[in-house]
Amino acid sequence: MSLIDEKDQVRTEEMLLNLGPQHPSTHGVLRLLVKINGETITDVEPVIGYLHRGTEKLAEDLQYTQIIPYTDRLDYLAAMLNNYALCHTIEQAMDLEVPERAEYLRVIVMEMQRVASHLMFIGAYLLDLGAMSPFLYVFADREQIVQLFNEICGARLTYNYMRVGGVKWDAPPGWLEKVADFVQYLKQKFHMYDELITGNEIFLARTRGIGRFDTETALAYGLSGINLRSTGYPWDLRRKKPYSIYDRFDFDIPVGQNGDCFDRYYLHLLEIKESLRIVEQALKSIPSSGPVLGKVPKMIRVPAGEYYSGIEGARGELGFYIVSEGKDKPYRLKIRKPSFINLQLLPELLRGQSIANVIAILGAVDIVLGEVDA
Amino acid sequence: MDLTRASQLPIIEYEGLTPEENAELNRGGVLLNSLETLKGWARSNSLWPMTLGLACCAIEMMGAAAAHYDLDRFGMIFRASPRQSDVMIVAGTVTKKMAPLIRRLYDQMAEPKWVISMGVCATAGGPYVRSYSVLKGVDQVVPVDVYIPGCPPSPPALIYGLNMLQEKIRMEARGKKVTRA
Amino acid sequence: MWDWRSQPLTVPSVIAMLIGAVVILLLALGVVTYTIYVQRRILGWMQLRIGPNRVGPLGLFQTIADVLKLLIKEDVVPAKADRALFMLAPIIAFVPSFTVMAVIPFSAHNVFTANLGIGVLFYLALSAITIHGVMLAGWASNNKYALIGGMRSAAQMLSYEIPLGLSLVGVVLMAGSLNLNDIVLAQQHAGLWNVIPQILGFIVFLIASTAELNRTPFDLPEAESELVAGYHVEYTGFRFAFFMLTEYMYLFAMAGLCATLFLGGWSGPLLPGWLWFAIKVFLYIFFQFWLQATLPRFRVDQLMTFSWKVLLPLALVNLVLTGVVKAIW
Amino acid sequence: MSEDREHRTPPKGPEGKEPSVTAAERPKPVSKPAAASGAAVKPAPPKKAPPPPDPRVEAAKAKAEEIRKFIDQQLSTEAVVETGAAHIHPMLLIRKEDWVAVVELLKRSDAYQLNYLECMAGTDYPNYIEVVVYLQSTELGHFICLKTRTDREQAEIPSLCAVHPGANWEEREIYDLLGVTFTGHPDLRRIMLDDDFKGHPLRKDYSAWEA
Repeated sequence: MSLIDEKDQVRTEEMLLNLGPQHPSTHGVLRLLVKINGETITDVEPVIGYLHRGTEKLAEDLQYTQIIPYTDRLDYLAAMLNNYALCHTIEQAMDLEVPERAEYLRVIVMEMQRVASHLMFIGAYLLDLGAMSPFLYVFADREQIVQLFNEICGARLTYNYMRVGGVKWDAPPGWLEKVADFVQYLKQKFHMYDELITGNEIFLARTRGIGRFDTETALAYGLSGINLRSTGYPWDLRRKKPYSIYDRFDFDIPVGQNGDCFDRYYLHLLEIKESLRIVEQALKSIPSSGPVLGKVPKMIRVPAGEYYSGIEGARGELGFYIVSEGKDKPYRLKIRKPSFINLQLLPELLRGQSIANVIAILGAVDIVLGEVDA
Repeated sequence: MDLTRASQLPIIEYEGLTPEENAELNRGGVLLNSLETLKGWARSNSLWPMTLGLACCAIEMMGAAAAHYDLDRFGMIFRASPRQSDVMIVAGTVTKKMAPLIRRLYDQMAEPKWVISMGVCATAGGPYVRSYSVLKGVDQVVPVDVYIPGCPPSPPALIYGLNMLQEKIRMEARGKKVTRA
Repeated sequence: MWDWRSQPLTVPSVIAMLIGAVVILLLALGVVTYTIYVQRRILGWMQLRIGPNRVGPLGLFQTIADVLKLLIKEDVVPAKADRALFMLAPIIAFVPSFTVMAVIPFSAHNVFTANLGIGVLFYLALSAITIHGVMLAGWASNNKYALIGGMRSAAQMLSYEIPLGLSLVGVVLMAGSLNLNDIVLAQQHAGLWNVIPQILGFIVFLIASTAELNRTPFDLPEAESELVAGYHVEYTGFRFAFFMLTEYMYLFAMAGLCATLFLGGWSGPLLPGWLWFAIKVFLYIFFQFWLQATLPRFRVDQLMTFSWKVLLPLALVNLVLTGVVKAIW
Repeated sequence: MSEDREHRTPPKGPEGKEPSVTAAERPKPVSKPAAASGAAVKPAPPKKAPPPPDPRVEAAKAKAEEIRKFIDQQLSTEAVVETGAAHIHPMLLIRKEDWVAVVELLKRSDAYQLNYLECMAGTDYPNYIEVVVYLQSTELGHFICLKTRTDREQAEIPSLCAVHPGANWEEREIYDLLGVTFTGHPDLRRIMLDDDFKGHPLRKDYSAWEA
């Protein structure tokens, strides 16, 4: 619109637009106070905390195993990864060994979870941009993953599947074959997504070159995950600080070139492919039987001290910082929340953009409010 | 027309009327009754929920609306504007910071309006009941018609809850006070 | 050809006129009702869903329930809204949408409409009035989303009105008349629907009409993910239903216009005229739903650029070509 | 809880001047018990072994000492109060006054390039509030833990925002939940809770029922 190009000539009044907390495209209860001049944004202030549930405080009163269900509800799109992040930190602290089969099961469910989470991102992002069908398509596919998880742990969204030292349940008979079938199915579907969405001119016009930032900015703001990788910086903890058994698998770290919204979308798609590759390899080499829970003391007591370890979550580096006094409850538990940190860059990205770009940029940052607010 | 259980109710009692008056109405009130049935039918079959996804439950709410479960079968389409929606599905943890806004959204909705509390968080605080920042039940700020337990309730549970609400609407349209549908 | 103007203005003919108008009104309402139903079913089919199927057989009463519910819902006028304008706006938007039906020839014989000499102009002029209703709604709501939605709507409709009008001029040149009936007859006479000689104009018309109707990918005024519900964000109950009806009424009218101008209207072999007309209208409507299920949304500045830099030159080229061809013939 | 806390937090003066004497003889609670009770040696496969000091912890301590020397050279000998290991990562306790300077030095120095702030956390101990940052060098792979302490009553720590913009919201969160004022922070307001919320919930003496 002419207002954008000639804002110096057209005298307009600044307007304060309140986006959210209940707004269809804020992915939850995020509130954005947007100052607009015509259709140009002059300032943005994200207001968060509408879903602050005090998980960190609650955790101080809970035994370690009891905290695991609460991690499900942080990033509720990637509950398995959250489960793992906490168990991983505790295992590191206690120097526990995890049985082989459990590690493989963990990797399988984690990568499937990553696929589900990324699928959800793609659907929600396209919905933000006004395309309705992709959302329903990905939900149909995601539903299959959810059903598989339902079979292995009895829950659709909040799995509570991991335990310190292993996993709670072994895979039911035939489950691994079902996963293999699903991987094959999604591999074919993958091309459909790629062609339908990536080749769409309107989609390209709306995301190419929008919301760009470079590696320095990303590192300074502590961004992680796809937001960092979209700038061309191959920072993936699965490679950089290998945990679990990721060093056994062959997979690539796709990186972007421009650091724009399109790159961030496309990396989600590519990472789905890589995750499927990992699942495939894991399915090939998983031991056919064996314990799924290591030798873990009945009461889990983390030795006194402080521990931090992070994993590559679906949205970036998800870390847990635990201060222990050697008791069965943590003295302090702090979550390094990737969405929370990634969201900080948003005001910088939005300033000077037109209001129609808000949604495209916000959507591509890929936040989950449960995690932002914790 | 879809005349389910509500239309097969043997006796209809209008609130605030004597039994004689009720009997008289039942004898003579053919037109009135069918109008009210129609009203209940229209309202219950066109429940437009508001997109009020607060937390985890929102994902299952979307799941219920998405391809696999498809709430559109029941004529439910999500509206983003509270003015145009009939039922508010409070899906997720209600924090003290969010509660006034939920109340405001509720006030913005046009009558008749209903509220569904989806999940234990919205119902009673759920796992966060001991938290300093979580409201212990959304019914402290808005009147709730249907509570759906679960953490989170699966889409079938949500659909069941919505069907319960439909039934409640049909019954209430015929003057029957429903406390437990 | 039967014509109102050829009849003397007597009591029976006036009654016949009124009956005709009411019939058209009911027909249009019925079509709109089931357009919404068909939209939901088609979208459902395209999105691996089912769509409404519980209310009545196959969900056929779904829209009726929706409309009925909206009619008996509370009518909220926000306290800070401009009350008079707020209540006036849906009417301003709604009335022209019915009025334009007057000039669409549904059939050669059985369904009568005004045989207006300036049919095309009448349509364009009246449909432009709706913009005022939309803008007023946005303004009177005293809501920022509504205001932005209304302004976007006005800007968009104004920009696309021009390529739309220009794309029609080619057809008018071909037929040598602004009368929609004459245009159909001309196509019948030529034995060739305008879509072939006017293919460029047809493409411009398709795109511009999609934008005029505020449908995907041009559904910016009511972009849910940006503006919640656009200009009618504050409207409840039947006032909101008016806007919905307006929208679908224009969809029907535009489909009729498209069928008349480019697809030969009611003309066609074998089948009766009204059925041909219905098929063509449905094709256009289906095309719109197909777009809706397929495409994401344009950005507002891209939308304007597209209109002024692509569609307008194309429409002009089409106009010049038509003129040249016409002159040589 | 309290008696357990006693043994690892020696009585100490008010904030700011945590004398290095006490701090030095007080081993970082982390490392020792971790090695002792965890009962594990570095190489993962053989699990049950007598508990010699974990080589990873030893390496971390050596590294911390090395960084301390570097800081001593570049800045001042008083900046680092104490070194040790946070589990298997080098840990340095920094004097509050030198907090920003040290972080900045480590970010700019060619030898360490700790350019990535990975995690920032505040913890409420009985006698002080501790703020921890985990810094990562994305190029060189160093990963260290820096911490500083402040008094509970007048909790005040210089802000890291100027060095690491990503610390902005983390500091706001710590301010909100722990009540630590970050001096020099551009926009220090509550972030999670309402502006009229009373108290700081992550403090150990906070009770949801009183407020």
